[in-house]
Amino acid sequence: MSDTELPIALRVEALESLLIEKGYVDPATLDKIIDTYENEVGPQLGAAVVAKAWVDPAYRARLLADATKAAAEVGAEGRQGEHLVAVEATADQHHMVVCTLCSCYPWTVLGLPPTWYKSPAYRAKAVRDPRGVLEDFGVSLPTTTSIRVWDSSAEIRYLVIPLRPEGTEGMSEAQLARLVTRDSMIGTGLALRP
Amino acid sequence: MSDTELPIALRVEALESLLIEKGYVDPATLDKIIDTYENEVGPQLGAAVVAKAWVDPAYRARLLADATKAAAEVGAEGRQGEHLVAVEATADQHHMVVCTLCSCYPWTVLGLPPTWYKSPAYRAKAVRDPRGVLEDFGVSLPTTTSIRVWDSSAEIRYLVIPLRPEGTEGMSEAQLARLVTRDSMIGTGLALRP
Amino acid sequence: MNGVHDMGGMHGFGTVQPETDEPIFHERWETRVLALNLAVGRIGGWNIDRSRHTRESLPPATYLASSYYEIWLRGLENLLVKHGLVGTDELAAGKMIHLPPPGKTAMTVDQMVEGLRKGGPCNREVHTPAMFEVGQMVRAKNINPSGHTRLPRYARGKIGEIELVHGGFVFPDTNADLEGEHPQWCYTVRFTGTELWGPDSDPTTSVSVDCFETYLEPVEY
Amino acid sequence: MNGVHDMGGMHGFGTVQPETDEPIFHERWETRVLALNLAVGRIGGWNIDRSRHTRESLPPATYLASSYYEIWLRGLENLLVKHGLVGTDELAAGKMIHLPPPGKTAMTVDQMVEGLRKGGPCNREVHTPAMFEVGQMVRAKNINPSGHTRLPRYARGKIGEIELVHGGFVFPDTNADLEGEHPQWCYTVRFTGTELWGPDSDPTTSVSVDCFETYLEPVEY
Repeated sequence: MSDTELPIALRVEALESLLIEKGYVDPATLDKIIDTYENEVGPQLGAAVVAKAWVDPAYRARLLADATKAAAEVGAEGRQGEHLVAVEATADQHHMVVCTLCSCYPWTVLGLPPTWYKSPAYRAKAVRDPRGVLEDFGVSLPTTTSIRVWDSSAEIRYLVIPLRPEGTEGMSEAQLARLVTRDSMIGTGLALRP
Repeated sequence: MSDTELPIALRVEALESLLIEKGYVDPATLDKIIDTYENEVGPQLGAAVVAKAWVDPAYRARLLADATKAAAEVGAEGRQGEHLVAVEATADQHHMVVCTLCSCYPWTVLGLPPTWYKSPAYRAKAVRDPRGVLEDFGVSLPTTTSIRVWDSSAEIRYLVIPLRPEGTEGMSEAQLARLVTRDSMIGTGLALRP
Repeated sequence: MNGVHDMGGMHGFGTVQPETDEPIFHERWETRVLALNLAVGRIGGWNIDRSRHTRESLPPATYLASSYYEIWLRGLENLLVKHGLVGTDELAAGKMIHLPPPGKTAMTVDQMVEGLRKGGPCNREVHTPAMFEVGQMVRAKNINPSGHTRLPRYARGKIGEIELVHGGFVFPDTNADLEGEHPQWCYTVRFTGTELWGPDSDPTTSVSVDCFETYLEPVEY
Repeated sequence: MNGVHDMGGMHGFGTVQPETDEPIFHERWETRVLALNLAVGRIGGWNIDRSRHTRESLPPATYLASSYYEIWLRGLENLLVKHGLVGTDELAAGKMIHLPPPGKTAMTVDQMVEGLRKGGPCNREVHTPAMFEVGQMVRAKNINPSGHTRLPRYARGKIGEIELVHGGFVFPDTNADLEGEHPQWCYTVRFTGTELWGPDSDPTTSVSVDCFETYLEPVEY
C-alpha cells in the first residue's frame, strides 16, 4: 500500500525464501498444497455429490442428514469441509451462501472460492439484496420463489443442492454432474439445462 | 489514489485554472474565502461567547435560549452556524460534539475543524467511547461525571459552554476568553486554569 | 446508504491524534479546495446534501484512504461533471474544451462575503403539527435506503427520548437527489449508551442524534 | 470488533462481478501466499480464529484496498512477527537475522497431505444442555466487543428463529486471543429480511446466521 513497499510478487518471494531459510516451510510441501487445490480439490467433487443425490434417494437422505459424511463417500473431506450442511432448493425456495465477515467456503466440495465470492460487493449485497445479486449473475427468479441466504459466520460450511433441471430424466449420474456448475452450488446460479 | 493520478497539489491547480477559464470562479473571491477562515472566523469568537456567558447571566440565558442570535451579538453568524445550540457543562455533566457521518462543525464560532475532528478515529470512537476519547486528549473525568455526546446529524450545530474554572472570580471577560480553548468548546478538553 | 462514511461506533481506526498548535491548513492546495467548493457550490446547481452524498459515494477504499480535503476535491470534481459544468475530458486536460452553460457566472468578492455572513439556513415552515413532544420515547426506524440519509446506522432500531424539537428543516434524503426539500420536523433524540452499545458499555454516557420525523416511530410502554 | 470486514448490508461496493472461466489463481504469487499460510499455520502457534482476527485488524483503508490474497499476505506477516517467528528486520531484509525458536519444524509433504485430508474440526463436547431448541425465537444480543466476534453487526438486536442446533463448537471470540477454546453450543438462527432490513425490504428473503449461544437471548412472546 505505501509507496515504499515492494511489488507484491517480490514481497511474497522474499517472504517465502525467508521462511524456507528459517526452516518453517518446505518448498515441496508448498508445491503439494498448490497442486492439491489446482488439480484435485474442486467443484467437480460437489457436482458428484449433487448428481448422486439427484439419482439416489438413499444418498440424498444421507446427505441431508449428515453432509460431512455423505461428501466423504465420494472422497470430499478435510480442510474447510469438516462440518458440512447441504441445503436443497425446491421449486419455490432458492438458497444462496455467503460469508459476510471473511470468505468462508466449503473447500472440500467446491475448491477455492472465486474472486467475486471474496469481493466486498458480494459480501455486502448477498444478505441485503440476494435478488439483486442474482440479477448481477443474469439469473431472474419468479417473486413466488423465496430466497434463503446462509451467512457462514461459524465453522459450518454450506453446500446448495440446486434444483434438478427438467428434461434430465434419463441421464446418468456422470452426465448430470456436468450440469452442476459451481455457481449453482453457491446459489448464484442454477444447474444447466441439458 | 491510482498510480496515474497527478500529485494532489497539481491536480488542484489544474482544476482551479480550468474553473477560472470557464468563468465559474474569480480568484479574488477564492482569496477572500481563505482570508476569512484564516484571519477572521475562528475559535476566538466562540471564546468571546463563552466568556460573556460566564460573566453575564442575562447573556447566558439568551445564549441557552437561542444561541444563533446570541452568537450574532458578538459578530459570529453565517455559514455553518445558521442553527446554533449551546450546551452547558456542569460539575457532573460533560458534553462532547461530533459528526459521525461527515464533519459538521459550528464554523461561525469555532472556524474550520481541526484534522482530528474530521478523522475516522474521532468520528468512530466519540459516540461509543467518549471517555476513551478524553483519555486520548489527556483528560480524565471522574466516573461521577456523566458524558453527553451530540452527533450533529442534521443542520443544528452545537457549541459547548465549558465549566468555568475555579479561581477565576475576579477576571475580566477578555481575560476569561483566553482560558476558553477550542477543544473545550468541542468537549475534548476543559477550559484552562488561570 | 450504509456507507463507510457512517462510522459511528466502528473499531480499528486507532486513537484520536490531537496535533499541538495545528495550523488552519497544512498545505496550500487545501485552502484552494475549500475555496473552490464554497465558490462553485453557490452556482453549481446542487446543495449541501448533494455535496455530502457525492462525497460519501466515493469508492469506500478511496474514501478511507483520503484526507478530508482530498475527499472534498474528489467530491467537487464528481459534482462538476455530473452537473455538466465540466467534462471529464476537461478535467484530464486541465483546460476548457466546451463552452460553459449560460448563467453560470462567478461570484464576486462582495457576493461571497454577503453569502458567508448570511449562510444557508435550512429551517423551513412545516404546516403539520409535530408528531412528537419533548420527553416522549421514540424508536429510530430500521431503514436501509440505498440513497442519502442522515440517520446513522448505530441508532437504527434503538429507543430514545425526544429532547429538543427544532422546527421544520429541509429533508436531506430527498434534497440530496434534487427531489425537493420536503421539509419535516427535526428533533434531537437522546439515547443512553447502554441502549446503543449494550449492557457492557459505559452507563454514564448518552448520545443525542438529530433525527427527522420520518426516521422515528412512537414507542408504547 | 466493528470493523470494515463486517460488511453485510453495506452499500457502495457496486455490483458483483462474475468472471467467465475464472482461473483458480490469477497470479503465481497468489499460489505461494495460500500455500505459505497453510504450511506455517500448522506450526505457528496460532489458530484459524486468530488468523481471521489478524486479517480484519489491518488498517481499514488497507483492508478495503487489498485483494483477498494480499490480505492473507499482510495477515501472515503480522502473525509471524507477533508470534516471534520472524522479526520486522528480517521481513525488511528478506533474510534470516535471528535463529528460529526451537521446535518450529517445516511440515513434510506427507504430513500436509494428511493434514488437509483430516482438516481441523472445531466441534467439541459441551457439558451443559443447549439453552435453545429448534423453533424457539431468540434475539441476537447488542454486543460491540473491541476484540474478535462472529456475530455480524446487521444481526445484532434482531429477532430470529432457531433453525438448527449444531452441537458444541470452539468459541472464536476467546480462541482468537489465545484465551482458550471455551466451547459453546452453536445454532443457526433464521432472520426474515424485513426484520433485518426493515419493512421496505424484500419480504420473500431470509438470512440464516450461525450464532454461538452467548450471542443469543430468549425472547418471550
